[in-house]
Amino acid sequence: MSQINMEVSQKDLQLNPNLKSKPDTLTRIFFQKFTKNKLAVIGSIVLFIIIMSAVLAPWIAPYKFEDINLLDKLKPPSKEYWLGTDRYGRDIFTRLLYGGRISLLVGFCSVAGALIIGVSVGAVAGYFGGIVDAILMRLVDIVISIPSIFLLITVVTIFKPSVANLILIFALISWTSTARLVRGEFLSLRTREFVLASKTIGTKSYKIIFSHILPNAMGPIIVSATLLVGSVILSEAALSYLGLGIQPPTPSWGNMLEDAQNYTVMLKAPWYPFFPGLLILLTVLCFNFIGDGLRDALDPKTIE
Amino acid sequence: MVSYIFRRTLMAIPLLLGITILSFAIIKAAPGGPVAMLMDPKMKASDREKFEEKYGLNDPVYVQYFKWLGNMAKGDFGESLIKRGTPVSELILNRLPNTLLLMTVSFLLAVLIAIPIGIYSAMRPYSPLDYTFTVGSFLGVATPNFWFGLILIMFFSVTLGWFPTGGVATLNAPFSLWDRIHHLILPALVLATADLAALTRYTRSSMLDVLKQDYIRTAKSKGFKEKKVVIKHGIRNGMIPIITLFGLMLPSFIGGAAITEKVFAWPGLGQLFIDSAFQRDYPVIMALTVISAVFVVIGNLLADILYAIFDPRIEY
Amino acid sequence: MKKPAWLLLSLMLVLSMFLAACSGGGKTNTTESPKGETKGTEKEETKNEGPVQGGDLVIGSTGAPTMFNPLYSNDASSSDIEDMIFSQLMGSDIGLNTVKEGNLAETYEASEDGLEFTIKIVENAKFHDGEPLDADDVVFTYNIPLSPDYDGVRKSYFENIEKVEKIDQYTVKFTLKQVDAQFPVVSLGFGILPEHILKDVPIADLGEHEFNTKNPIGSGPFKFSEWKDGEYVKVVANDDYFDGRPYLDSVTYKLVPDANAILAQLQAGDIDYYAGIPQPDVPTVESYADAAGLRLESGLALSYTYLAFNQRDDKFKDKKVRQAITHAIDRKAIVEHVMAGLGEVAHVPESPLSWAYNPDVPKFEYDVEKAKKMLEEEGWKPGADGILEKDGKKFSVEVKTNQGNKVREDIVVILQKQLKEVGIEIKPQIVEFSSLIADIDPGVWNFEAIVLGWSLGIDPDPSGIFHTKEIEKGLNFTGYSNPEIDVLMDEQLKELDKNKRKEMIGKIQALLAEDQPYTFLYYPKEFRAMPKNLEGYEFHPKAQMYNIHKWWLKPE
Amino acid sequence: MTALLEVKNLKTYFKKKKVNIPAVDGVDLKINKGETVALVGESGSGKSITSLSIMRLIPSPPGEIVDGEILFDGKDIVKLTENDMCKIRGNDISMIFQEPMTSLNPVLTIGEQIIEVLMYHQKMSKSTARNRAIEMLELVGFSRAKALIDDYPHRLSGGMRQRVMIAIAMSCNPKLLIADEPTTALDVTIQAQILDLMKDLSKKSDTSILIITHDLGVVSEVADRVVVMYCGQVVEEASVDDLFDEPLHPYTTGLMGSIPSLDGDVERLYSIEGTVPPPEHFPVGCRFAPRCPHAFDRCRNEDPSLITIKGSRSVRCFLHGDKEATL
Amino acid sequence: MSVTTAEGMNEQAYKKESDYILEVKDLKKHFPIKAGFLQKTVGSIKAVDGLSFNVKRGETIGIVGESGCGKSTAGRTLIRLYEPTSGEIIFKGRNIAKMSEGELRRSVRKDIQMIFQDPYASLNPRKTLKAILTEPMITHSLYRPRERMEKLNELLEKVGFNPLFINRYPHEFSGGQRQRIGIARALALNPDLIIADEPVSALDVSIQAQIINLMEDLQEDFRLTYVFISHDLSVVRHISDRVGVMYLGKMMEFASKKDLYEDPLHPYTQALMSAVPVPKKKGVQARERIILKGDLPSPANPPQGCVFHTRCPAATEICSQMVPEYKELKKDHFVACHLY
Repeated sequence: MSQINMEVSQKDLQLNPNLKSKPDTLTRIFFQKFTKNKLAVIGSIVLFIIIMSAVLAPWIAPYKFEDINLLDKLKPPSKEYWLGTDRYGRDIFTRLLYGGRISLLVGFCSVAGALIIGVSVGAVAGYFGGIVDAILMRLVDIVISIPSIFLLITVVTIFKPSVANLILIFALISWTSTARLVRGEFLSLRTREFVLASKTIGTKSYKIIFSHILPNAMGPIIVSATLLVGSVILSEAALSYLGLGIQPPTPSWGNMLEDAQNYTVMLKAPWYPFFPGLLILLTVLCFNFIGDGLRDALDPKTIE
Repeated sequence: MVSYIFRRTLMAIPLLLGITILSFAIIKAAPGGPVAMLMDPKMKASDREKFEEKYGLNDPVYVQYFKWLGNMAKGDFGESLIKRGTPVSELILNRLPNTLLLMTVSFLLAVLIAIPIGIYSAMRPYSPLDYTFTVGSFLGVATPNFWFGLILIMFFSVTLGWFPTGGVATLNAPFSLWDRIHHLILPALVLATADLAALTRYTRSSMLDVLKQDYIRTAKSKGFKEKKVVIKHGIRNGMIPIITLFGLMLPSFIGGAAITEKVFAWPGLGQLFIDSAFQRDYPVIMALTVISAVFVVIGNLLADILYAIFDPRIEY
Repeated sequence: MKKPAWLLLSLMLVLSMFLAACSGGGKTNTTESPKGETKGTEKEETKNEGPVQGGDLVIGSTGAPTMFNPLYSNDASSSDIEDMIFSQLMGSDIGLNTVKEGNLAETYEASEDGLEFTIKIVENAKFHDGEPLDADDVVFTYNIPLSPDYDGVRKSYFENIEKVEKIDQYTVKFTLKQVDAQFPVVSLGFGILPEHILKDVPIADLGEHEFNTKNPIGSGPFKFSEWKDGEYVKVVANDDYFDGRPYLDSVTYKLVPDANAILAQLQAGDIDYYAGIPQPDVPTVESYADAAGLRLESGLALSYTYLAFNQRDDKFKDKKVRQAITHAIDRKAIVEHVMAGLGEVAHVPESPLSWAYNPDVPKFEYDVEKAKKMLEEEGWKPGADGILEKDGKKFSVEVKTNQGNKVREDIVVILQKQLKEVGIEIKPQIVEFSSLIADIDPGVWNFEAIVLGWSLGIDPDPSGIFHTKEIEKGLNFTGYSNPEIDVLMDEQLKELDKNKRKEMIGKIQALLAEDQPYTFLYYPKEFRAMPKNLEGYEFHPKAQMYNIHKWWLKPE
Repeated sequence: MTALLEVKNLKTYFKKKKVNIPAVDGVDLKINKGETVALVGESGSGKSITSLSIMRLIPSPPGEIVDGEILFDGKDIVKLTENDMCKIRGNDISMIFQEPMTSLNPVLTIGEQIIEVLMYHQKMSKSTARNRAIEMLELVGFSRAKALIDDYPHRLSGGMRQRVMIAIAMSCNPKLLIADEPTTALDVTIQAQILDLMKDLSKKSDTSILIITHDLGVVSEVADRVVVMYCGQVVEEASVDDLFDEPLHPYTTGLMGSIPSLDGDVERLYSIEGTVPPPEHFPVGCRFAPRCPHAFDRCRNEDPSLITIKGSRSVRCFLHGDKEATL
Repeated sequence: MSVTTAEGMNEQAYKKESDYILEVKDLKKHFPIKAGFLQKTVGSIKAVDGLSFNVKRGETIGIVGESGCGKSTAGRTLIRLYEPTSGEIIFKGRNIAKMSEGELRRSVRKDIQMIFQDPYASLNPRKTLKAILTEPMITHSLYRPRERMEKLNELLEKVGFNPLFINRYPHEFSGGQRQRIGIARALALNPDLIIADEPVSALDVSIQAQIINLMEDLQEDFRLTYVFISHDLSVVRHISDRVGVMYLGKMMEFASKKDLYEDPLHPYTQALMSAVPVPKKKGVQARERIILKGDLPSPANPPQGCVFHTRCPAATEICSQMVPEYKELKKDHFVACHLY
């Protein structure tokens, strides 16, 4: 049987020369397109290194992040302290590794939370439309219209700034853009012919949402998520500036940068702010580049 | 058009109500109150109660809200609880011009830099300069304001002495336009860098889209040179999606500059917002959220009007 | 069709420029005449060493004032400016003694029983509008907080006053309800308000009256000139000041909310005088002071920083445990590393500057072994993870402090490190100020331990914080109670003999030190940066503007 | 008759991952003055790329004319500078496109879009140009041209927009009008209007037309001569009568057989097997061979060349080629 | 299996129930236009405005019309993708116009399927062929899992597609191949009626013929009934048994293929036919062409009276005032025109 099939396939291949001999899986197309974007590839590699070193912090770090060595305050980078020390003589390299854990954890988890809220709200609004849509979108408008700095300050005050609460807070504040995006995608996808085809088959609504619409809306959702991770990391830094970020002595890139935003430090130890700043920049940059790459790679239009 | 604006304004009322309810609920849920600021070892609880009673802070929250709403409907934002006796409207009006000036200038700065860059990037995508602009604009977005601001002050103001360290104008000097501009440059620059990236990216992708359109091909087939094609046929079409972004940026007009304002001692509404939130100066906070919401409404309206101006297909 | 879009944008810009220009323009109208230079004088080219008139001094502040009425305002910035605008009956000197010199009181007499005070005021004092200041103004001022309609925050300062009477045009008599040793210090230090302006204002409305913000009129060395919210407050010399015209022509109180930016402004010369330099930054300021034309004056500040324990918590009920914790804390190291060495270790809730300071109290010096032993005696044994345990409960403490105070955050971090040595786990919690205050509110008491500071009054009475009666409604938020001390505290307030009172307060201090309701951490040293050529300056630990009318800028 | 445009061995390649994709691979084409030539083929045959190559509007970097000449009025367009080409585009050669809905700039009035060409190429003043634009609009059949000139394109239907496109294209009296599928997006009744208009205008102004279409009906309606393309090559060229009488290339025959007739019934449509291969997968030998029912070994190995037969027509096929070639 | 012609079916089924598999009676679909203050409904786009026709089992009904005439809306309303505004859709004796979605799913969905115009948009780009083709079977719990694969292979063979490709994604195939997949999906449930909405208009000429031939073959094999919607008069003529001509949401003329094409009665039908350019044939005189003035009026604001009168070369006074009756002029030849 396989022989017959092969024969037919030969002919098919000849008649349809654009058919490749091996089937293209979505993953492979994804990688082909993604790897075309050099910045995205570089971004992924750098981000991978950053994530791995954060994950492996306890094994890589030469010191403990809370180890204070008051005799070695604000030392410049040296053999002993690769990236120098902070105001308590703590090793900056170590704190960066651990800080990455917190910053990335907060970034990822908040965005995951924001996605859960945003996708649910957006999907319901976009798929069902009408009055449900109107009400949900007004809610989104309301949350968007209140200045985020005010929301951050007051909500942090209410919940107290622990890591878990910060994640909750960022999720509560940043779901709106996802909701709008998902709604838009749903609005346009629900009239697409393959969705209509599924309806004529008699497929139920929830199945259409999860099996047909959502997978096709994933591209923009993931892209916006990558951008959101960067902005959450920056928001955490801003909160730290207001003294409401991650609680010391637990390091985060944001509170390290805030700690370094000090006249004395900036005059006498300019390398200190440089490193957390660089990592925030790199991470945000990587996420943005990856987002760009994902946009192209996940766009169903470009698959076709 | 007029009826459209009227309708939109009416439709904004539920939005405004929603915003005030949510803000009121949040700020009341935050522990502490304005009197906490007035802590004094000699102060007695009874004194505090008197104060709270006077300002109705012991009423149930919904009563406070409706009282506030009633006054606001009459155009009365009340008086500050911290700067007692100062009408909230006065506090805000004092600072509104500063905020508007800073935000408008930084916004224009961002627009003036971002749009040409975005257009260039779209015309020569994936060129070395395009990559440079991309990395450069993200650099701006990934640098926290508070840190960038201080760096600029230390370098340009303290070390080089090129710019003032902060404030809106030189103390005790007569008004001079140059002096005001001089004070504006650094904070506007800090704020603009944050918006720059988003604007550049949007312009780029929007222009990329436009340049693929059929009418661009038509314009080329008319024999126009690339520059003329892009300028005359591309830009106006490319700006249409950017207007949405303008609309989205407007909510940040009030609160968005808070940190930059603080670093540059710029007496704007953002700082007032943060201070009031920390001090639980409820009337000020509520007035600012209302103003911010009004800004959003006006911003969206303005965006709609701009849409109509840029895009003749849209009629109201 | 394209034009309107750009027109609209440019219109917006022009409009906002115009609005801003208007507010700027307003400024030029109210400023007397532009004084070009901040330093130096032009008028008198005298070569002798005597004081010289002229100049504007720019004082920096991170806090913004709220209003200028001493009976209602309650923040440091407001009182800085009130100190310049208003004059008061009595004040304190740099040795913290209550004095009448330089103030409105010309003579000051107390009756035998200590219930009546007769004060004669100077006859040449005038308000800034030219009206003379007399007994009517004093009586008027003191009757405000005595009124039941008064809704300000200062009522308790006047609670003990029975009545205030005018004896003659320049003499007033205060009658007290009971003997009060701190009366002259606490109650007579308030600025006198002008009766002729405010007499018709209902007292219930006084807190909101525009006198407080738009047009405060006092009799102090400087006249209110202009307040630009969020920017600066400007005062100009009062030529008719009863103690002589100030040498400075004007003082500009400039607001720079960011603590780091203010140091940059100081270095750039945009600020001449700043009293709030964080101790860790003092070496930095010192390093650029010379180049920026600055000098630093320093002295102990009238305050102390502490670690307070919630004594409703089982862990802290026992004073042995509290003592052990103090033993475990290396306060010298904290001063050394957090404060750049600029402070002194504290043992009692009173400044060494005070006449009532008792250096001879029980001290719990840094001794980890002793701390461990004491804790073990109390039943705290190290668990598997090295953290002490008792009855299955870990010795884990959440230590709160307020957001926005870097030094306190640093202390918590170091405390965590130090207390870990004895097996106590510290969980830092940095809380926004308003909500921290709500946490220590009577009835709430939502904290285990807390790092804060108390700013001290000139009078050494400690009862506001440690008296049992202050638990329910006052500031004894730790719930500390010692009947023996309560009695002593009540008695010392009635003791008019300063030496006897000093002895009683000293005893209280010793008992408090023994009980350790707080771990008293340190007394900070305060540094004030000012122009090198500022003369006539005296360091007063409580008032940064002390005798400002005597300050003058020496021509270079 | 003199040739207005002569395309010789035009090769337009697209570079994709360093591979050259021969979208147009050696096309020869000739258009005489006043003549209407139809370029026929399915999607992927390279007909649009050919027309864009003539306009020098191939998106470059990826696209590039790698070989051949395009002689227009004796000048080789391929060698012109971009500046000189700008003077020809829209003036001597103009073009209309398939999608009238998107080919007009939505934010400019119809008038502006006509006037700008006149001001640019004919150096007219704004008011003269405006008058001329009104004339042009009247010429393409708008009765209320004066009102229409200040309208925006979105107010017009597809047919009206295509007429505006024609007005723009004809405003400078071009020598050659390239119409790329001008009626494909239009309804039949509208298509009839547009085809009539084009015929009419070319007669009046002696403009040569290169019409690109896949619709053989349209071809027979307007063209004098037909060029059939397949896979980037010309496979057959003939006068319109000859072609419909006796298509020579198996592809042309197949194409004609595939179209259901409006007049008569056939039980079953003829259908060509398979699909047009994309340019990166053009087969060796005759490019139609894999789909050709008459293909023999030679077709699969050897590339047939375009040869002239019967004097006026040519075909690229071994079935016809050899007899004539040996002559 | 023998070829069952429409007539043959007709005779057999006549005695039993109704010989029509589908009867459409005065079907209307109006889309509301919202405008003004508070977004009230101020009018409606009368996309389909009183459509009546019937479909016999086994035949192919062609529906032609220019873009915007409502033919696609009609198709989607028939299959209840749009809620009909009014009218009846009687499918196998039951009115499905007002049926609940649940009941539709249980009893009707399986029997009516649709083939869409755009072979690119009608297949979910993120699903393999296997997933696309088994979805209908899974939804209706048809066959056991193993049988599904067999059925699937059978289906693919029927549409001329190599079953080897079932694990590939739609983007790997050309338009013609995708349209085959779309057809296979529609067949997966063994439907009685297939509504084909412009199934070949997005395809190249040579592919178009392949698909038309395939559809004809499948009709025989599966005893299918087609409603074939297209703007292409030649294609409709080729495939249909009876043809309806729509204009602005209304049926202008409805007749057997022969009647309609050889003797079109309605002026619109005549104009439409004359406008189609046809390849020249030797000796055949070019037909006289009727060029219609202007464009299609907006369906939101259709002309009074006969909707075609604004463009009709034969329009008279009455046409602008009265809506012409849709009447059976000859046997099975319906027309809505005042001329008759």
